[in-house]
Amino acid sequence: MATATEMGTNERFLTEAAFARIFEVLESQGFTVVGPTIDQEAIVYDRIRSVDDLPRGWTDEQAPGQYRLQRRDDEALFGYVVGPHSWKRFLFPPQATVSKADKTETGWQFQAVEPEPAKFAFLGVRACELAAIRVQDRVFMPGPYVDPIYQQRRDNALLIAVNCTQAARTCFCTSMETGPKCTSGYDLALTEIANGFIIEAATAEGAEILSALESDDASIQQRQAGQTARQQAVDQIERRMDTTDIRDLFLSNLEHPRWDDVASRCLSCTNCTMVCPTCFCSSVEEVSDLTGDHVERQRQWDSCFNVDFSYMNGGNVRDNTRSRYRQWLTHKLASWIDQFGSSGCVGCGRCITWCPVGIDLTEEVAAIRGDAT
Amino acid sequence: MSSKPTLGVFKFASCDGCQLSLLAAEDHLLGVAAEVEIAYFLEATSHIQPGPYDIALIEGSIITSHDAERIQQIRRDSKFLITIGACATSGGIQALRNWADCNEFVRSVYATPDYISTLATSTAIADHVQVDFELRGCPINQYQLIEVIQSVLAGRRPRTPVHSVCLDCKRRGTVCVMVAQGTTCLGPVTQAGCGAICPTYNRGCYGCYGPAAQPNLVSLTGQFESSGVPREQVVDSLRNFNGYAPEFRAESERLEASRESTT
Amino acid sequence: MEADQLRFILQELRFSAVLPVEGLGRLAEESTVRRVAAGEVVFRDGSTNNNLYLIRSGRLALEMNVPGRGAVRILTLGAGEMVGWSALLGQGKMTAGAIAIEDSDVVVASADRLRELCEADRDFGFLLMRQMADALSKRLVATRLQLLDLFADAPSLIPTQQAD
Amino acid sequence: MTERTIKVTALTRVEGEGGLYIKMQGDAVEDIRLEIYEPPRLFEALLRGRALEEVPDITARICGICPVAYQMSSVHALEAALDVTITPEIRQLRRLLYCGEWIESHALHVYLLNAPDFLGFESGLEMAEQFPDEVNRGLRMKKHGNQLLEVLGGRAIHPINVAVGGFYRAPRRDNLQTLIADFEWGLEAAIETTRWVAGFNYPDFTCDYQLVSLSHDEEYPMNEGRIATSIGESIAVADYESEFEERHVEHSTALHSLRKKTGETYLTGPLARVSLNFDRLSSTARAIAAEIDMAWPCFNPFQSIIARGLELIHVYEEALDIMRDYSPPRPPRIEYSYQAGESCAATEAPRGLLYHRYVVDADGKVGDATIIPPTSQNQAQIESDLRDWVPYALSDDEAATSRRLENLVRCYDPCISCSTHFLKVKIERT
Amino acid sequence: MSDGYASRMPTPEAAARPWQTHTVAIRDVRREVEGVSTYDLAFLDDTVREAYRFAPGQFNMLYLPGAGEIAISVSDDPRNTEAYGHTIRVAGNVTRTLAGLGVGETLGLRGPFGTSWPLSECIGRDVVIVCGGIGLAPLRPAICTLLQDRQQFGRLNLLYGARSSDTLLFEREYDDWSRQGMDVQTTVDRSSPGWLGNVGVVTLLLDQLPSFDPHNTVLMCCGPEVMMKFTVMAALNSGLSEQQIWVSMERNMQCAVGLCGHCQLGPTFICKDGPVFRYDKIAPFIDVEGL
Repeated sequence: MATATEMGTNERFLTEAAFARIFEVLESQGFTVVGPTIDQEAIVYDRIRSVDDLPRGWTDEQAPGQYRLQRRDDEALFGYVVGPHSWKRFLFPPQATVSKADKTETGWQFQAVEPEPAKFAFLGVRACELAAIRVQDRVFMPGPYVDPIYQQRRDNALLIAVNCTQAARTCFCTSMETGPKCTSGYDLALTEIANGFIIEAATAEGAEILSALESDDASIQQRQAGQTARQQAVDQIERRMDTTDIRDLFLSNLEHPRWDDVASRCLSCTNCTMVCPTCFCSSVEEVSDLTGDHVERQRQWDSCFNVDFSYMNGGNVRDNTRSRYRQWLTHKLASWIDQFGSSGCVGCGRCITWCPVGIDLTEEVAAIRGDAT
Repeated sequence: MSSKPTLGVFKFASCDGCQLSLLAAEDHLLGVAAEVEIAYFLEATSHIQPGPYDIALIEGSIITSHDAERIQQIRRDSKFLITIGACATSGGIQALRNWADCNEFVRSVYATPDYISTLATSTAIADHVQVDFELRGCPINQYQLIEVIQSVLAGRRPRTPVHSVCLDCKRRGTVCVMVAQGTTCLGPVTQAGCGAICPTYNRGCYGCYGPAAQPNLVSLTGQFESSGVPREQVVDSLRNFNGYAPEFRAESERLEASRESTT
Repeated sequence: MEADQLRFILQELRFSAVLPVEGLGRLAEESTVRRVAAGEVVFRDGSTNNNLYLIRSGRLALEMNVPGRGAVRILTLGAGEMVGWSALLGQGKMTAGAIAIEDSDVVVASADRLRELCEADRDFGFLLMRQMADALSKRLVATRLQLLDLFADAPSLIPTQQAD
Repeated sequence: MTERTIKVTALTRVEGEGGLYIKMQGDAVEDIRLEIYEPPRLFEALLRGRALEEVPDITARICGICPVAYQMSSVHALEAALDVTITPEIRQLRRLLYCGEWIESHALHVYLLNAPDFLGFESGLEMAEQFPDEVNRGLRMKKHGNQLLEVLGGRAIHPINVAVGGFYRAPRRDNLQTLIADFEWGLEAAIETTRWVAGFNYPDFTCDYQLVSLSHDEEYPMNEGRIATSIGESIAVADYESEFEERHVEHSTALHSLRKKTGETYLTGPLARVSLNFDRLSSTARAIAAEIDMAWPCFNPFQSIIARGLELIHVYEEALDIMRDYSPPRPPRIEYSYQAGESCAATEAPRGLLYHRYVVDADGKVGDATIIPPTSQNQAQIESDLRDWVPYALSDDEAATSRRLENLVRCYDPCISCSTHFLKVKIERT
Repeated sequence: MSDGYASRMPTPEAAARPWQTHTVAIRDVRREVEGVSTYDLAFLDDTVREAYRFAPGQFNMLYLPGAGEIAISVSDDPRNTEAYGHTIRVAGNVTRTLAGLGVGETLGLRGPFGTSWPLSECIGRDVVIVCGGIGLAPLRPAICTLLQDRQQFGRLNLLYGARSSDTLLFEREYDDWSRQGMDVQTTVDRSSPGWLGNVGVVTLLLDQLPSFDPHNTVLMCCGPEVMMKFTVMAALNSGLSEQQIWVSMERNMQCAVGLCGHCQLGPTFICKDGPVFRYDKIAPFIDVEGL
């Protein structure tokens, strides 16, 4: 659906009141609206039903290993950056039944479980997250085999992007060339300014939603306000990652001493992979009743940081944290390029913020680059 | 006479909670009873059958010399011996005595300490006999228990994950309490199995399932200390229900030793 | 057998093929070809032996004596391979026994004479010893791989299940 | 005169492990002991020096059957020491949590442990073959208790959500609403349970009990109140240790709880609670009590199972009331600051009165702890009742004698795991 | 002809439903050696059976509900279309459960997946097959095909190493293979009394292989990773290039279609880029410990 091509400067202005109607418009079209809301001391993505569910007047302060909600001095609805959740939660659910087996008189009968119909409208997708969705699209959909659950959800999803107007200390989308401005991949894009939003539609579906809302052509001042707000995010980004020849850098430094160094800090707890919007590893578990005659296969998120992730023939291929961290970072930044034609990293900074001990991949990259062999 | 495999449930120093997990598996209880012959399970039945037992579930730790002898007999009587819970697997909360003066402990609780016959340490079953499988948790998870019984019956390896609690938090959508609230949480080094309940209920994990596979305790306790948690509290956080599990124990003793050497 | 004929034979064997023609000629002068029948012992484990053998055809087996198990076959060797290196390196006492497992032709060279040759012509000696080292390193790697027992069963996944 | 000893080496269908030793001289009971194998875990000692926040987690581990009781008594005692007053909403939520434990514990005892005695089975599982509907009903009720514990406490055994000051996180309203339909069914099941157990054959056997339980002006006792006795006293919990005492009795090596001033034994638990608080039972419980037509107070220990039935009705009804009106308490936990202090609290565990006392220091560390569980308080009474019961139980059939003796012990639902104060007894082997 | 050697691509229906498993029944069980048996599996559904084709080297996911799923290479002659042999060593949960099943019982099968042996590349060239232990099983379909179209290929050599003489797989077929024009040499790690064959690792057989043209040879290798590594070293020493060497790799394969991430080795997914690789594609990664 979101085959966004730039539709030029078709910018319109929505008052906040007009924007508030988007929930009924979306719901009337059968969309389940998912967006930012406050829960458990963070801005998470969950089902939302009205503007009242949005984190009005809140922002997030982020640093390696630290995230805190903070009051803003205004009433902005999207005045935060990114939280612990990502949209993969909804496109690639953490748990899903993929097949069922039943023992009958004639033997086992198998049935692949058809994905449940789901039609999501994602509200508040950031530029780095649009990039992450593009990355996962390349993982799950180009074939020959496709992931039916992802594809069903992706095909039916409406993406309402929101341009960042500020950056967290952990952001580095500019290094990964994924943001902060939303340039493609969305149906609608918003920029929050005083009293309302600059909005533009990039697809017919987006235009249809927009037309159901009361909007005006954006004035020059309003456009400038939007431009200024977006520039503020660019200006705030401090963190950098040098991606020059990064594929070869990593694949020729598989024995770099830095891997031992990071392994002494890394907890191998899986948090970075879980919050990463592109990590896609999963495993399948057998769930059976006591008779063993009805068995479901449940796919769930897994992580290359798990000891038994690489289990083979009675042993684990990657049996220490050094090899597991190396696998993750090398895959994310280097071998991903061989596999899917792009980096697996979109510069959202989640893995930095949500690492309990604050390991910062940009520092690790710099260290490896610093005395590369 | 039934040819079903026999099951024995044996209790040592413990709270009863782990064997209660079997009775708490209401939906599966009658199913389990249909698959195995319950040959020894004092809490559930007055029907007592002598060994040998095909499967023995052992709850509790060893804190008396009588128990140290009793477990030997049970081992001889049992084909497949499974420890259930933190007490049996790592000595339990009562293993706190292992770092203390046990006589002083006894005196403080009992007016007539002479009547008390106890060992100075609380030790895991595996310190006394060979254990075929250890099921972690304080208490154990009833679904894992059913899985273990099922897999032993089927002759396969039980699927009980060894990964950290963090993974389960994230699958559930629980926000990290350590990062978002600065709460001390053992989740990153604790084995999953509980369903990541503590962080989901807004508090830090306190390690009911013992150390995860290859835990990096030094890094985590360093993080606790650098965020201002006093060392004494870090040591206490490791010394609870699985305090005597080797990895937790080594780290709490390391912290204590380095405190002594620096002060 | 003519020395020339022997030289041609040596030129075709992998072990000696790379040696210079002149050196080969001298080696040929010190060598004879011998037929060993299947089952015939070339030398015994622990015995003193003063010959280096190059297999021209057929197969030899190396065996070690293990009390209670008898002669255990460690390795079989075919055309082009060398046997009896400890004679050349001066020890004389054999670390394993060699037995023909099929009718074989071997080139036999006196280890003492070969050593003298090497002393007299250090360039030739270097090349011969390099071949020796190469052959021994291959054998060492092969032994290590045997040691790894790569085809053994994977460890049982049920932890220490009691015998039933 | 012939000497005879009766030994039940392993009491079954009780929580924890213990035995029974009786020595007869002719028809006279010379010695009688409830023997406890439970090894001493020394909880009170290992609590010292721990942060007070850990106390509800650690004391829960005293007993896997009634962890909530330990959590409740400990947080109330600690809150008193810290001068923390919880909100009525938190108080309600704690009552609801306790309801979950009562349902779980009573359903377990009634169906799996005690009813098989009356119907002649060795276990609830065996009983299930002839009484599948009843056992499944019991299991389903037990599951309700566990579900409530899971929603409120995170898990059924050793819940993790109980904090000094309240709860770490309050459940959402819809988390509880989804349980209501099940609990409505459960209330009916509890009524059926009571009717069913009321129809059992009970021995004509009464004891001269002094009944002891908490009592509260406005509600059926659970989390707070004064201590009432059947001799008309009303004792403040703070005076517990001056009125009740754990004492060595010469003929026994176990600590017995007795009335301090008179040295009398006393009974705590459902029979005492219902007897002393009949008027505070829910309307349905009272109506069913009237329907089954038995007199309260009741002094027949075998009829404890009926008291449990009535309490099941009560807690189902109360849980439904709380759930229907529930909205999450804000905040779920009251803030406090540390101060040195000492205080105590008692709550009603499913098995009876559970008393805790703590000394805490200005750094929030436990200085001293005293924990007196209900079964420890009942032990002297159990031995005394056994003495009276022996003439009824005695027969030439050794196994039958043992079984009948065990039946009586089981009526108290003794929880030997809670053996903070039981002693290891050297078993006389003659 | 060469066309017929290519890997099978999934049908559009299969591609859209990677988790669809088909019921197969065990038609025959042959004990090969201790702990290793071949299971002939036949589809119950005619439509599925008619559509199913595999190329030598490809694998199927065999599924035993409750126990789990495991990747197993087909060890059968590709011309068979009624039932497909899978040669399995008891090693884990799934294989142990399978070992408890008998003829007539059913299980699940998804597949075929992965790449196949480069048989088209072999046309007009000498072929050396080096394998160890159970590693002969994935090559058996290739051997069948090479012998079936014998005239297409140059000299055929099979060098096979096993732990001991009683663990040599498919031993009853060696004579047939020899008769059909393949030189079969075996060697064992542990000799036993009465064994007159070779003793020593299989790489030594490669060293002793009578003259072959290194420039016109394809080498295919399957066995434990360490064995393959040393085989490749020996082959490179003999003058072969990395582009002439093909190996079949093993990793923890779960989804079999490149979606679950488990079987990565450097930039490759063993399940979809392999299991059969031209050596140069994985050479930089195979030696890195813990990659």
